Amino acid sequence: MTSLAQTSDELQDLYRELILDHARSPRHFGKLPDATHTAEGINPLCGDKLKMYFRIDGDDRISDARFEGSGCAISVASASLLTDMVIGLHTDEALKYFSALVTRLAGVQPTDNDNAGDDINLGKLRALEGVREFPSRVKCATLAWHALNSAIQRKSQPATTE
Amino acid sequence: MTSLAQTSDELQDLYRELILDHARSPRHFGKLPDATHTAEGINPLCGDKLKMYFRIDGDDRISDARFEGSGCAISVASASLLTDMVIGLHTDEALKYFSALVTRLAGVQPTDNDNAGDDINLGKLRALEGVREFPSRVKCATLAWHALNSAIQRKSQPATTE
Amino acid sequence: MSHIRLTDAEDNIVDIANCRADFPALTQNVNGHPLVYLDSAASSQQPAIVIDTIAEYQRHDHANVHRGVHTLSHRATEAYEGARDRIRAFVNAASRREVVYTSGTTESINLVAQSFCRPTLKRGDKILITHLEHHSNIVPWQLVCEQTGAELLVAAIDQRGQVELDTLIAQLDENVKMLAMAHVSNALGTVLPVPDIIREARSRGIPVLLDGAQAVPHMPVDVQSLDCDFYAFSGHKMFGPTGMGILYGKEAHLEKMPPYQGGGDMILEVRFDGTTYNDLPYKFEAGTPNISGAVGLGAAVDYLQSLGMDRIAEYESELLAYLTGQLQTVDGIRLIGTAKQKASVQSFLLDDIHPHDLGTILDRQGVAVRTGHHCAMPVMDFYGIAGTARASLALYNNRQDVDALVDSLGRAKEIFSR
Amino acid sequence: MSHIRLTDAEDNIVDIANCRADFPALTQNVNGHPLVYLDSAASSQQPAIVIDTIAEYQRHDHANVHRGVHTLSHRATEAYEGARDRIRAFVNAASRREVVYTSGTTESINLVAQSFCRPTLKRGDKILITHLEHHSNIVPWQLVCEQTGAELLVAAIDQRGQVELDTLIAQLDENVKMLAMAHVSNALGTVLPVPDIIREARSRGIPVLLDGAQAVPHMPVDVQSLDCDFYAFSGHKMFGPTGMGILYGKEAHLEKMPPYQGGGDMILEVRFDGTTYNDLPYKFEAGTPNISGAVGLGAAVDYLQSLGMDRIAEYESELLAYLTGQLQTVDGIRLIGTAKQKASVQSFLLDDIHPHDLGTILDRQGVAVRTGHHCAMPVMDFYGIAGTARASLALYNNRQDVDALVDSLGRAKEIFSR
Ligand SMILES: Cc1ncc(COP(=O)(O)O)c(C=O)c1O
Ligand SMILES: Cc1ncc(COP(=O)(O)O)c(C=O)c1O
Repeated sequence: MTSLAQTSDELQDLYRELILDHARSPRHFGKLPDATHTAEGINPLCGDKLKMYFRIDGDDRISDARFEGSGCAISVASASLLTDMVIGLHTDEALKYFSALVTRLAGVQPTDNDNAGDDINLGKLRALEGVREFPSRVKCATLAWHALNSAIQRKSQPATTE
Repeated sequence: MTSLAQTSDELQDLYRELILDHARSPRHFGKLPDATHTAEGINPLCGDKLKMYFRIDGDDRISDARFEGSGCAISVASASLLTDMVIGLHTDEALKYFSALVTRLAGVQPTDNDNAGDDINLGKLRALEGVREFPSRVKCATLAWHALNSAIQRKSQPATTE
Repeated sequence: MSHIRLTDAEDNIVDIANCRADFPALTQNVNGHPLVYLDSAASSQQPAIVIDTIAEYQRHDHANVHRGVHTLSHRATEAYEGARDRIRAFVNAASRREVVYTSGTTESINLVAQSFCRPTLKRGDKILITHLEHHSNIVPWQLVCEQTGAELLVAAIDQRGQVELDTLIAQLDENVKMLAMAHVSNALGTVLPVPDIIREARSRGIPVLLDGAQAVPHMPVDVQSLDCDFYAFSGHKMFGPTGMGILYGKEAHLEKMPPYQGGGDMILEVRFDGTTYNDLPYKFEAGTPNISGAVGLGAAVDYLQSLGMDRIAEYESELLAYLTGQLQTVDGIRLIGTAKQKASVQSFLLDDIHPHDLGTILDRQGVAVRTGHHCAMPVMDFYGIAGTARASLALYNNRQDVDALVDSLGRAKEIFSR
Repeated sequence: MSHIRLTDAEDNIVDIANCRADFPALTQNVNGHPLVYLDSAASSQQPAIVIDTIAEYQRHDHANVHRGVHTLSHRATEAYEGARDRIRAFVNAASRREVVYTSGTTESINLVAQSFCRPTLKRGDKILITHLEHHSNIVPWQLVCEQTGAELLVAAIDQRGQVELDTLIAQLDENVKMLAMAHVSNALGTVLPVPDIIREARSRGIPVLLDGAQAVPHMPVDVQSLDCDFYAFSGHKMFGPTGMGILYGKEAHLEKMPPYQGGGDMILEVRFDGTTYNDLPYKFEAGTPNISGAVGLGAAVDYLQSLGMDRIAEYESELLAYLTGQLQTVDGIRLIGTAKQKASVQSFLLDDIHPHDLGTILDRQGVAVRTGHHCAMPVMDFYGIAGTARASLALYNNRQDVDALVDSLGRAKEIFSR
């Protein structure tokens, strides 16, 4: 049985200030007219719907990113953090963040000892770690990232977290 | 808990000699070329399928009856008994046997005191009373009678006991 | 069942509220708090009598139905068909032939779309639904329209979430081959004025299907006095099992309709050169049915009858008024769905907190509400919102549940105002 | 579960036979005699672990799945989707996207007939089935043939109840758009040589559906090594709940097929001017699913895995040999279905006693067999009989059951020889 205090801690850990800040004032919000790659992320669970835009240059470097749509605080904050982080990255690096985040949030323990390294690599994304206590919200935290993955793989179907 | 002896009694009561006799040597078995009324009886439970033929004269009297088909001992014996009994009867009288039999076999107690009267009226049909201990066989015992009813009411669908 | 039957009206509330103890799921703690279950519109909890009846059936009486001569098969058939008789009485169908077991409201509606409408529907024909329907009363009609070239018409709703009666009636022309609408809206709680609408449809010869998924658990339903052509509902929303539903249909319609699925039990005779279908209702029940589901739904119906649907409706209506009143005291709340006639459901938004976040925060305090579009996306589009939080009531809820909800909304405001 | 796992082969029989104690229904007396349940081909009994898992689910974890953020909804979703993962592993599907929940084998086959075949089937096309199919693998094809003008072809069987392989292969021409056949016949027990047939069909580009209702409970099934396109089976024949079935389908097929039913859960987005369907497998799962059914089937699969399907098959094959041998000692017996490869089922006739009468007499002695056409009327027509008595085995049966059956046949002869 969780005490009331614990309950509060977990919620505060989920809705960290960085998350609330990105949810309220999402960065890079809007269309990207000269996007080369786009993808939609739909979470049927709560009706989150994000459209992600990327401009990926010839050398597979992400030179710009934007997003549109609506969603819960977690999915919007995650999308906003994503755009902040991937601009300037090679697509391979971006995809590494994607796998690291999914691995980390789904609660899967890496089998080797790269644990600490993963943590460091996640950087600001660690603000999303609060969702680990909220399994039904993991999908929100990873939605934009699944869409990024789809966009890079150029899948035509909207990405869903199902 | 029923003893072995009881079990045997019940089965012997179901398969009375009169029933086995009619099942082995059904009376009025065959087509009735000048039938005025016919009906099919189908029991999906065991695949019993009876075709009943009646010649009903202008005064609503059943002047002849035959049946064809295949079925279990109970349904064939019941059909055979039926033909034996209804030849010569007014259709109203035949239908009275139908209701009396259904009432009796389904175990419904008449609300008034006509009980004994019903018994007498059933005559040879009392040989079917053994099915009362076998609820799943009541349908077999009444199949031909349902078909009789359909034939008299001139329903076009095959009668089923469902 | 642990509730005690009392007779005078004052004690009604006490009596119904006592039912809570009949529901094992409601006695647990969730996230360290006593569970406050306000999600019955999505799926209701089961009283112990339903859970136990199913388990006992499986322990003693299970076999396949209809075609068996042995004792267990006979017992199973009696239990299965006995449940049908009780369900028939519960909604007052004229005959057991009109009570078709399905896997749920969704299948019931698909069955009507495919077997009643599809064979005759053609370009120029119309199907009329309303703007507040559940997806299960939209998509089957979209599919059959696509298949036949018919057109899907939608009757408008107003800001309170009520169907615009005059507009709807004006849409009822001779090309409308089916009017399909909710009896009670799951997203908004609106009770539709179905008797009035059915009268209008009837006078124009238009058949009416009612989606009763949200009505049957909360009020007396009499399909004969409603005079609808079809009535669809689900076991799992009326304290019975999942995978179990009912299609009521007028016998004259069902007689004429081709079967929906082919298989065992729905036939009298199978020959490779042609097959004779079984009588009603079996013509529509292909394959081994959900026997334990029917047995469980029968037990749920008995349970509801023992309380009385009138008394349940009265109790819930008082509780809904309390819920709505208490929600209105919360600063920053916006109620979605404020029809004059309502049942069991209140959707709302709080400040600019996304419903999904709200749901998580409430859940941490043991309060279970549903958040999102509630399978009614067109309703959300109508209000220009992505979703709502929805508190839905059933006979086992009480004022403490409402109070817990309101308290936990306060906590949500706290967290989001940092 | 009360059985004890032993390791060496000799003890296999002891181990499996011990399972009987896991099945509460089998411990009862019927008509004053210990129940001898030989009707598992119609529907099997459930081990306590299945009954209890369902009851526990309802007591603690039930809510609607997929769209809920609260704890119970999350638990229910995990239980429901977790079961899918275990079922996937059980039949070795390549992906969970290929495992569609249905209400049973019958619905699984109807789904394929309507969603895979109907959209493209036209006059001149053919559907090929065999003469030994269950009605559920005949009528859905008759319906779709009627709807599209295609023709239903039937592959012949021989007197032993085996499909005539050469004839069947000769029927596989380019107009055949689907070959649908049983993996194991429910009326005759024949195990069809499906790997050989599938190879022939595959080389001609003809898709194959296997009706696995009678195979899955009795032998290891690996859909990838079978290389079939679709595989259909039912929960209630494999010690799980009624109202629950599976359609396995190759992802490439399922992707292309339109949805079967419309409703909640099978959509991503609903707009009145068009609807986007959900991903696999959800596209085919409209409406609230049979959640407790899936949870129960998951428990049944775990139970079977704990015993091992290989060992079950071995045990049953020995027992079937004993059954057939013992029946042959009965004077006046006629065995129906004497294929070289058989599983779990033996149909028979005794003297000129109608099977239905036989069934009643056996039942009075506690022996439950099924009598009649077993939903395979064409098989009965083939043998020129109205029906058979059928003893069917499952993992919980043993030699004493067979002995009791043979004894009670003696009693039947007595009664009918008066
Ligand atoms: C071979 C076979 N196919 C199909 C079915 C139909 O299965 P269900 O009735 O569970 O849909 C059965 C069982 O009745 C069967 O034995
Ligand atoms: C109004 C309404 N119609 C239809 C449905 C669909 O019912 P089911 O999912 O049980 O088929 C629901 C519930 O989800 C509902 O609330």
